Amino acid sequence: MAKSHKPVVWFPFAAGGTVIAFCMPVIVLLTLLAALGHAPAGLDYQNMHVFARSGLGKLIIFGVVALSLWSSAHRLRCTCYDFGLRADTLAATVLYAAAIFGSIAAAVFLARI
Amino acid sequence: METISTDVAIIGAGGAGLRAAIALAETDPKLRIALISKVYPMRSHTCAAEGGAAGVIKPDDSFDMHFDDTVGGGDWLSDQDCVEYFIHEAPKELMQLEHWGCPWNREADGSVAVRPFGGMKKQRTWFAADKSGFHILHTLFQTSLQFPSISRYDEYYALDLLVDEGRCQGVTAMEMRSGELRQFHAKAVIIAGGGAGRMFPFSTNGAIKTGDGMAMAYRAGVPLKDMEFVQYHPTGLPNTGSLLTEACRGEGGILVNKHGRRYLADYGMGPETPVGQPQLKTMELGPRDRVSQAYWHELQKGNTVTTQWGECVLLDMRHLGEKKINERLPLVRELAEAYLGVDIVKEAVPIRPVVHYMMGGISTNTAAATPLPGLFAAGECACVSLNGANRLGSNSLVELLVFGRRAALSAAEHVQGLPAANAAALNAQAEKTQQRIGELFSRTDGSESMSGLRKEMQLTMEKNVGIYRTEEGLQEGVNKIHELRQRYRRVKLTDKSSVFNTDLFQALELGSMLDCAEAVTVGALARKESRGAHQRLDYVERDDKNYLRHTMVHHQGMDSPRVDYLDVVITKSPPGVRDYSGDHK
Amino acid sequence: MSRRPLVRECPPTTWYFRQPRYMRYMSREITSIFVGAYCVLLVVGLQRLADGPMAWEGFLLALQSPASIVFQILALVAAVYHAATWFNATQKAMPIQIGEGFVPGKLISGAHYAAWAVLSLIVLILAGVF
Amino acid sequence: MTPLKERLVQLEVLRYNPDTDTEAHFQRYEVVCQEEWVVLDALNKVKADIDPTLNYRWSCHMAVCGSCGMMINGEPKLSCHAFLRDYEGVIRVEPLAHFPVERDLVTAPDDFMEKLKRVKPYMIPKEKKPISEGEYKQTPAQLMKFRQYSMCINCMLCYAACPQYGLTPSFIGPAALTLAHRYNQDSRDGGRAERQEVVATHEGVWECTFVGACSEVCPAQVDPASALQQMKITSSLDWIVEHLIPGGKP
Ligand SMILES: Cc1cc2nc3c(=O)[nH]c(=O)nc-3n(C[C@H](O)[C@H](O)[C@H](O)COP(=O)(O)OP(=O)(O)OC[C@H]3O[C@@H](n4cnc5c(N)ncnc54)[C@H](O)[C@@H]3O)c2cc1C
Ligand code: SF4
Ligand code: F3S
Ligand code: FES
Repeated sequence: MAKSHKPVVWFPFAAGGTVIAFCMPVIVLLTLLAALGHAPAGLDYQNMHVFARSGLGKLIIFGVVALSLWSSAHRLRCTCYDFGLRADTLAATVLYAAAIFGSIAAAVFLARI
Repeated sequence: METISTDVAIIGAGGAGLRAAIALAETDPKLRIALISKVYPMRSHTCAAEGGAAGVIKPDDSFDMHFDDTVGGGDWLSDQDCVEYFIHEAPKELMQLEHWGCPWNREADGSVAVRPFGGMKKQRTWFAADKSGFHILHTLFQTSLQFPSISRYDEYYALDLLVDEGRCQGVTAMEMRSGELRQFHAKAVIIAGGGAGRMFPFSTNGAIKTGDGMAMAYRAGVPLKDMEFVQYHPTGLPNTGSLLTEACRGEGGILVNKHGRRYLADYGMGPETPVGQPQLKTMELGPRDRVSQAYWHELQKGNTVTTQWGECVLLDMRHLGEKKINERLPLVRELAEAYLGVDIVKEAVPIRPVVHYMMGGISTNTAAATPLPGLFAAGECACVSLNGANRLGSNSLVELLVFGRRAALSAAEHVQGLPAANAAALNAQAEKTQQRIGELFSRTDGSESMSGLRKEMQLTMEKNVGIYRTEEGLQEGVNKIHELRQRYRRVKLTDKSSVFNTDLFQALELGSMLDCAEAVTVGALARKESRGAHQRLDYVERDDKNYLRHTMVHHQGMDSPRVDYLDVVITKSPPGVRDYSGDHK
Repeated sequence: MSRRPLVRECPPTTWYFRQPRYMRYMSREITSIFVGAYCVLLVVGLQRLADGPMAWEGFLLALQSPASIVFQILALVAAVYHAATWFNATQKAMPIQIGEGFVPGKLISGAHYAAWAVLSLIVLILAGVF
Repeated sequence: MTPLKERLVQLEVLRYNPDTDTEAHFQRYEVVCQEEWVVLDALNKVKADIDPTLNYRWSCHMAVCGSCGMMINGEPKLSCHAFLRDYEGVIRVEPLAHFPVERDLVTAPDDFMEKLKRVKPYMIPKEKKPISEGEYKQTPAQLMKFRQYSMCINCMLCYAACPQYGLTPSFIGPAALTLAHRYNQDSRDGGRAERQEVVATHEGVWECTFVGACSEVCPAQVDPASALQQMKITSSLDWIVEHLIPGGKP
C-alpha cells in the first residue's frame, strides 16, 4: 500500500473547515439581515465595492469563498459515501470540479471589480 | 487429526509464555515456536496484576536485602539457590521490559521510579500506575509480534501432553472455534498455564485460571509441589472479589476494624505507624499471609463491619487525598466506585481477604525444568520454589519474566540434536485424547451437572482449606474432593456442538481444577504445621524438624494421590523468626 | 461440521439510524450541503457586485424572497452547528501539553469560542450593524 | 445489614450455532439478579442455571482483559462493566458489531489481530543500547505524552462503534492506529517512519471521517479519535515536506 495523497485534499478541507467555523456564521447573519430588509450599511454597493477592490479585501473574499467551497465539497464527497453512494471517484470528480469552478469564477469576478 | 510439527510448544501466552516465546525467538531465530493459548494473549490474567514488579535498582537497596525479604517472606520454604538466581536476574528483566517500551513510572530525572510493597524492606517495586501487569503483558505481546518464528495458536485449548521414550514430545490441543483436535509434535514443551484460583468461590483470579497446565503435567506424572500454600490477598472487594492492589497500603492506606482501630497492631505487626507514613514491613505493610490471618481473628472477635456483602474490615485511603489517588491508584478508585459504589477519596472501602495466588505448582528446578525430560514450566503454574510458603507481592510478575526466559533457554538447549520423534507412538497417544473427548460428548447417562459439581468443589475448598485449617476439616475436604473426582466421571455435557463450545471447555476446566484441588487438600492434610499461608489451628507452630520440606503430590489415576517430600535448598539463611513488628531493623 | 461465521453486514445506506451518535455525526456532515450552497450564493453575489450597483441592488432585493429567507436561516443554523462541532474538535486534534499535564480540553475549545465571538463582533461592527 | 436488592432481569440474547442454524435469532431469558450486578453476571447465571449452551467470552470481571465486549441495547460495551442498574426493561445482548459471529456472542477478531500487527506496535528504538547500560531516560512529562494511548485493552469496542470500519472493512481502525501513535509519541522510539507506511495509506488514518464514536465507547479512556486526528495533521505535514520541499524527508 502506497502512502495516500489524501493530504492534498484534506489540508484545504481542514483549513476551510476552520474558515467556515470562524467566518461563515457571521457572514450568513449579515445576508440574512439583508434578506429581512435590514441590510447593514456595510452591504451598500459603495462600501462593498471599496472593500472588494482593495488587495486585502480581494484576498480575504477569495480565501473565504475558495476554502469554504473546497471544504464543503470534500465533506459532501464523504457524505455521499456515508449515504451509500459507492461511486466515490465520480462524486469526488464532480464535487471537486464544482469547487474549483466556483473558485475560478470567484477569482474572475473579483478581478473585474 | 492434523499434526503440527514444531521445535518448542509453549502452552499459555500470559506473561510467562510470552517471555519464553520471545527468549526462544531471540536465542535462535531458526527455532519454530508454537505459542498455544486458550485465550488471545492479551486476555491472559497477567493483565489484572496491578501493583508492580520487584527488582533491586536503587542505590540504598541490595541483592541481599531482596534475598532476605523473599526467603523470610516465604517462611524459609523457598529454595535459596533459586532465590539467589532470581534476585540477580530480576532487575535485568525489568530493564529489558523498559527497553521494549513498558511505560514504567518515572522519577523527575527520567529514571525508573519504585514504590514500597508489603513484606519488602526497601522500595524496589517497579510500577506502571496501578496497571503494572497490564502493561507488562501488552508490552510483551506487542514485542512478540515482530518475531516471525513465533506461530500463535490463539484460542486453542491444550489437553494432554504427549510423552514417549520418557520425554515430553508434544501436546494435543483443540481449536476452539472449530472444535477440531490438533496434535503438536514438539521437541520440548513449556507449560505457562497460570494459576488455579478458580478452585475457590471467592477469588481475584479470572475465569481462565483453572489450573489446566498444572493438571496436564500432573496427569503426565510430574509431581505438583507445595500445593497447600494458597495465598489470600487481604484486600479484595467483598462482592466481586476484585483486587484492590497492595499498593493501596504501600501508598499509605490503613486497615481499621469496626471500632476504627488499626487492628494489625494487635497481631505482631505494630506498634502503629503514623497515618499516611507507611513504614516498610510494618503494620499495613506486613506480608499477605499475616494481614489476611489478622482479618480472621478480627472476625472471630466480632470486630468486623457487617455489610450487605458480608463481614468486612475497612481500608481507609481518604487521607491520601484526591491528587495522589488519581495519580497512583486510578484503577482502585474506579473499581471501588463502579462495583461497590464507594469513592475512596471520600469513604473507607469495605474489603475482605480473597484467594489470590498459588504458591505451589508443577515441580521445577532453577533451570525451569520438570522431572520429565523435555517438559519445562514457568509462571504461576510452576513451583520453582521461589515463593516458599508465602509469595511477596510483586515477586510474581518478575518470576514470570525470569523463569519464562530461563525455561526458554533450557528448552532451546534441550532440543539440540534430539532424534526424530516416533510419530506413530505420538499419534496413538493423541488418539487417546480424541477418545476421551469423544466419550465425554457421547455420554448419555451422565447424571452430574457441571455447574453443580463446580459449586460443590468451590464451597468445599472455601470451607475446608481456607485461611485457617484443621485436621477434621481437611480430612473432610480430602474425602469430598475425592468423591467429586469420582462423580466428575459422570458429568454431562448439555452442549454437543463443535464450534466454541464453552460448556465443553468448562467441563474440561473443572476436571483440571478437581485434580489441583485434590493436590491442595491432600498436601494440606499431610503438613502438620503452620507455615506462611498454611495455617493450622491444631498445629500452630512452624515445625522445621519435620516440614522444612516441599510437599510433592503424585497423580495416581482415580486413586488418592501419593505424597512424598523434597528437602528445601538452604544456602545461607537458616530458618529464623519472621519479624514484622516495628522493632525489626 | 465446522466453522461458518455469520457475517452481519453494516447496512450501507441506513446504518446511521442505528445509534443517536451516528445521527449527530450525519447532521454535522450534512451542514456541508447548506454551507456549500451558500458559497455558491456568495459567488453569485460577487458576480453581481462586479456587474455594477444596479445588479448588486437587485441581488440584495432577490435575497428577500421567502425561499431565500428560509434558505439563509437553514444556512445559519448549519454554519453555527458546524462551528460548534469544529471548535469542540480542536481539543482532540491539538491537545496542548504543559509539563506533565494537559491543558484542559474545555479551555482549548473555549478559547476558540471566545475568538469566534470577538471576530464575529468585529465583523458586525465593521459592517455597521450597531 | 441492608439486604441485597434482587431484581428479575429479562435478557434477549442473540443466538447462532453454525452447526444447526442458518440464521441468528433472539432468545429470551429471565434471571433473578442482584441490583448491583453487571450484565456479565446475569449471563453467567443463565449459563450456570438455565442454559449451558449459551456461549460468550469473559475472564477478568474487572474491565481489563478486554474479552467480554458485546452490543448491549445496541451500544458496544464491556459486559463486565455494564451495570444492571443502568438498564430498564428487556436488555438486548448481541455480539460485537462489524465482526463475523462464530457462535452466539463470540465473534472472530482475526481482522483486528492482523491489523494490530501491521502497524508495528512495538519499540523501534532510536538508538539501541545494551541492557547493562540501564534505562532510556524518560521524564514524567514525556511519559504522560503517550500514556493515555498505551491504556488500550484491545477490546475492539471502538471497531464495533466506528461506522467507517463497518462500511470499509479494510480500514486499519481506531485501536491499531492509536497504538501506532502510542509508540510514535514515545520519546524512546524512532520507528515512526516505518509505521507511516501503514498509517498514512488510504486504509490508514484517511479512512477516518472523525465520527468520534470510538472515543465515546472506549472503556479505557484511550481517546482514539484524538490520536487519529493528530495523526492526520502530522501525516499531512509529512506530505508537504515530502512533495513540496525539494529534498524534503519527513
Ligand atoms: C488481580 C491480581 C493482581 C496481581 N498483582 C500482582 C502484582 O502486583 N505483582 C505481582 O508480582 N504479581 C501479581 N499478581 C500475580 C501475577 O499476576 C500472576 O501470578 C501472573 O500474572 C501469572 O502469569 P502467568 O503467565 O503464569 O499466567 P497467566 O497470565 O494467567 O496466563 C496463563 C496462560 O495460560 C493459558 N492457558 C491456561 N490453560 C490453558 C489450556 N488448557 N490451553 C491453552 N492455554 C491455556 C491462558 O490462555 C493464558 O494465556 C496478581 C494476580 C492477580 C490475579
Ligand atoms: S481504543 Fe478503547 S475501545 Fe478501542 S480497543 Fe482500545 S480500549 Fe477498546
Ligand atoms: S469512530 Fe471511526 S471514523 Fe474515526 S474518529 Fe473514530 S475511527
Ligand atoms: S471480563 Fe475482562 S474485560 Fe470484561
